[in-house]
Amino acid sequence: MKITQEIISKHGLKEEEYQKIRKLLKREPNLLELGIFSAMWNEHCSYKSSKFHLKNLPTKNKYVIQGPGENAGVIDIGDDDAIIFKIESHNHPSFIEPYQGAATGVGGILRDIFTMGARPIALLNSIHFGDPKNNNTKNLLNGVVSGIGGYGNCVGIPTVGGETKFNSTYNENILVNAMAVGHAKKDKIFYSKAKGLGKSVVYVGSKTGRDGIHGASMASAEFDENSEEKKPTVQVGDPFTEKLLMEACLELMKKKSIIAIQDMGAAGLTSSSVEMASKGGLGISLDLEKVPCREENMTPYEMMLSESQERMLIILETGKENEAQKIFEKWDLDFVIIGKTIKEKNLILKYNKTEVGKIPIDALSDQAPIYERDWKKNKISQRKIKIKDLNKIKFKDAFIKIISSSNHSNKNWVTNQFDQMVMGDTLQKSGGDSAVIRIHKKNKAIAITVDSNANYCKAHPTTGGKQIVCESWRNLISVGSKPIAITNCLNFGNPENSEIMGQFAETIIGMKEACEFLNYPVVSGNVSFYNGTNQKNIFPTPVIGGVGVIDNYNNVFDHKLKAEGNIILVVGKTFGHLDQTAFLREIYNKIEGPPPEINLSNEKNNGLAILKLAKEKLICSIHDVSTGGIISSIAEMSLSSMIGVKINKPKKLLNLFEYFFSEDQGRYILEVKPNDIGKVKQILEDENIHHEAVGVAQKKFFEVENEIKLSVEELYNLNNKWYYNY
Amino acid sequence: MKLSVTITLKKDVLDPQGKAVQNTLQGMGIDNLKSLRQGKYFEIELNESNESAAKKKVDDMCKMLLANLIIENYKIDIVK
Amino acid sequence: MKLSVTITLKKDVLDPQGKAVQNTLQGMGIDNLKSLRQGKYFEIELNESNESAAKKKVDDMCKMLLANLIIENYKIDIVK
Amino acid sequence: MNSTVIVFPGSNCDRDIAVALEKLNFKNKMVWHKDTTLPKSDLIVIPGGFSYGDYLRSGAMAAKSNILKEVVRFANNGCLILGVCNGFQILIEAGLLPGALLRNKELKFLSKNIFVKILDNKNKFCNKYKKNQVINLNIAHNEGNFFIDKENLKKLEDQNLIAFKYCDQAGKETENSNPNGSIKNIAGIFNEKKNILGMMPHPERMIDHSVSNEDGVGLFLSILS
Ligand SMILES: Nc1ncnc2c1ncn2[C@@H]1O[C@H](COP(=O)(O)OP(=O)(O)O)[C@@H](O)[C@H]1O
Ligand SMILES: [Mg+2]
Repeated sequence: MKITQEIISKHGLKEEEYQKIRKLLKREPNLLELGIFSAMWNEHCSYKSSKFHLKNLPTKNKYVIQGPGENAGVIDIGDDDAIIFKIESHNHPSFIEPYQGAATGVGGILRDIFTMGARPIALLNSIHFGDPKNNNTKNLLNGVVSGIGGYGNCVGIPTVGGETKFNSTYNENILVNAMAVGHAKKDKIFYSKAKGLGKSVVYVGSKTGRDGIHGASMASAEFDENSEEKKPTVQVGDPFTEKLLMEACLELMKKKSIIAIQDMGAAGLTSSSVEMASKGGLGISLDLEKVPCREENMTPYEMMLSESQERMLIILETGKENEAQKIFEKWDLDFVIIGKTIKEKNLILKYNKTEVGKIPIDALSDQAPIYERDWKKNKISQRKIKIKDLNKIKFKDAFIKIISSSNHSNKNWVTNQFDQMVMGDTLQKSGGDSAVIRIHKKNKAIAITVDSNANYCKAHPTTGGKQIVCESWRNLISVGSKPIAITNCLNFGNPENSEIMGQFAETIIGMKEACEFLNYPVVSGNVSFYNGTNQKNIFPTPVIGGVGVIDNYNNVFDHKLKAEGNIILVVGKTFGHLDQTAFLREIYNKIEGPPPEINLSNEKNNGLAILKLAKEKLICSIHDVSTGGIISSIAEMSLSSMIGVKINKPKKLLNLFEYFFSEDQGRYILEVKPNDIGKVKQILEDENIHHEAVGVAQKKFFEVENEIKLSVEELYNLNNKWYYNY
Repeated sequence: MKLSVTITLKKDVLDPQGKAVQNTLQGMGIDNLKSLRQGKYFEIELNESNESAAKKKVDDMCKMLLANLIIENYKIDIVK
Repeated sequence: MKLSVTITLKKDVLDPQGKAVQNTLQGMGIDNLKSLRQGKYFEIELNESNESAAKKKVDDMCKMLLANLIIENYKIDIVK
Repeated sequence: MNSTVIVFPGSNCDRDIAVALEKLNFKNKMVWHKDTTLPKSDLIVIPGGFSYGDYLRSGAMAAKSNILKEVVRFANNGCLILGVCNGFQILIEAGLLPGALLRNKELKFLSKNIFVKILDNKNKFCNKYKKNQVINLNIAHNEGNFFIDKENLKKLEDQNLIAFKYCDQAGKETENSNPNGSIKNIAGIFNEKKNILGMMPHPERMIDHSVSNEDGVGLFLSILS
């Protein structure tokens, strides 16, 4: 078939890119080769627009065993234990078919984890939908939530945390990010680097069908009116097979027979074989007629580009084939040797003994284009909104409106669809600041959280980038854990637009600064561009997945109030920053102005002081202050325990609204026993940390002096009804 | 009037259920089974005596809710 | 030979799925809907050219696995 | 006491139940579904999960496995059989317990802590609980909506074969406290000889204070006594 202009553009390649392919091959590619280039050079696999910026992120501290560049990041949590984790997006497929899109997103991230030898121990997600009033939001919400649950529940990994947000910026492009966390022995980690010549390349798992052919390209193409046509490429997940594949792989990993292993994710057989060969500095030859196929008459093109799920590629030590095959037979899975490693650094594809494609590995990986795209600096808005310029509203009404809004309502409707307890080590489920998972049969635990704030990032990407890293850090501190490292999923619009590229570049600048200051490096991640329709791009939405360590699981903290009479303390200074807050959005529908500033040294100082107080057991519960301000945080503490609080008006100059609804950063709420308050204050003063007592836990009523008096039950109902009435 | 809707997966769409059922049946000794695909079936009773109006109504239901047109096909019949 | 199996819930067995679907459709404004029951559908290809042998085979499959005879009925047809 | 946990492809609470059994000093063995014989056992547990992906009908395919024939043989000899969640579904599909487990009334997977009431404590599984005691257990299922025809329901009631009913914290069997729409709030039942118990809630998830509570311990202690 002659490669025409139309075929080239259908493959999402630019003319210059095609010319580069011709140069690298020193000839015209055939259709199969063109398809392979398009898959590998695609934004999703090549990171061609993001690499230039990503390399600036810090990726090391003394705990990091493996940073970015492998299927997932690995950290050392002491003894012989390692934690392996990563987050990934499945935005476009989920918009087209919410159940299957979300389900296969979970499946994909699980494979990234167990490919490396880890047993997955927790799943989290970050899901963003359009305005609830938007036509298909409800349908998307239903589908995505049940898809996430459907997959994770079946495989038997607890889904323990995440975030669910609504914002009209996602009306035509929802976000579905899934994070998986696994546990492995430090000396039993598996990588994707091939080694040795003439080794068997083995295909295991499900059969290959015509699923998602061009899915990798789809994931990076903007939606337009024609996206309807791309629909049949939707992949269907099979969590049952995933469970079998996981058990079979983990069983094989106990033997000494795997040289390299790689899941077939985006661009399936193509990217997995190229990646292993490229890392190993060798070539791979495949006999495509051996690929287990689900449908009749599948072509080499379809086999190489299929994105059928639940498949893996393994390079085995010579002589271990039989032993390995037995394991996969036990689990009723296909096991086929489809090729071998070779010395010449090419990807050689044969079909019934005829060579149908031959591409230098380098051309697909190292030689893939990298773009330093133009980017524009974002201006920070100087306008600050003053409370006196706003229409008057009753304090109580504002509070109730926020606490019962879609974004601040209790998420039980969502999390009750997830099995949170399977595996028996969930110490803290979703609902708190971080999920806490015990390391099986050990004393230690890990804390995990997923965070984003698109509104802040839109208002000023650098500050937003810093803010989410800090928020993640704070959430880990709030359960008493020591933050170790993060993974990130960068959801942005069209990178060919210099404003969007500016958002991306500056977000990274902000993240880098915060990560470095907090010694909180990035060990894995994913970039998702082209989120938006035609010229309408989503707000920049970086999502951070953070992991912390707790040495003794008896020292885990949560945000449930423990006893009446305890003192409620705000730690960190309140300046009254109202721009970009939930208050202005929910009550006045205002979304302009700068985001709250980040002071990294206060952030660190406050966090470390809290950890010190926690260690000395001077506090009963902890909660960080985030969207909705102090009042929302205290209300959440009350709601999770059904213990009331009596809050005093601030004595200082601040306006009531500014004091309670502002979203100044670096703040925490502590619950302290009256007996301990002296010691707590002393420690905070020694560290020069601002703090003030705002109230006392009490029976039954949530109360703000002269402003609000609600029984905790009423509060609970207000906070719980949104999803059920939607 | 009573109608039925039969929903089947489009060609080439993976059918994990059908696959598992097929494997189990084969494991139970059914040998000449070539393929098995699973679908859904609905029986719908309408207060509507006009056949084409009823079919139209059910067609609406399929598009609105019953079928996932991205991966499924459907067929409407009158039940006698 | 290709056969189909349609499985329906017995009359007195509760159909939570059908009920929920019916409620949703009514909530979406479908008004003259009297009842809706959900069932299953299978399309089975056999290496068997004799019609009655094929039917017998599929009947075995239904009894062995496909249908739960305590709560379900089934019907076998030849697909042309 | 010797216990055996049967593992099907797709079982995923097998490790959890093994942890519980070992914690309470059972001598436990895991048996893969393709095995044809069972070790010496006083208790056989069919754990929760998604055997065969819960495809077709939950439990249907596991119920047809060879190992189930062995389980039936052991059951007939008086061995105690406990089916939890998917295990309950399998026991029903295998005909060892009556009724059917349909989709939850809201058609959603439901995972939460619920209350159940012990209806009968004169049996091998519940003798460490008080009659009408209310305990807090966790459920996590898609098809737990117990259904049975009138005649057989009457039999369950007359012969005192209902083990647990969903209720509120005070022990009232209300509609609100019935999470999945089960007929008469039924959460678990016995066979006539009361050596087989099937239940939707997970007792093995309630044996460790740092994770949840210890309301499930009584069940294992009852079996031991
Ligand atoms: N935002 C990011 N920050 C750090 N590392 C990243 C980021 N995005 C991608 N990476 C890393 O780049 C590599 C390739 O990512 P990806 O193509 O998503 O891997 P996979 O094919 O396993 O899904 C991975 O090691 C990933 O961790
Ligand atoms: Mg990967």
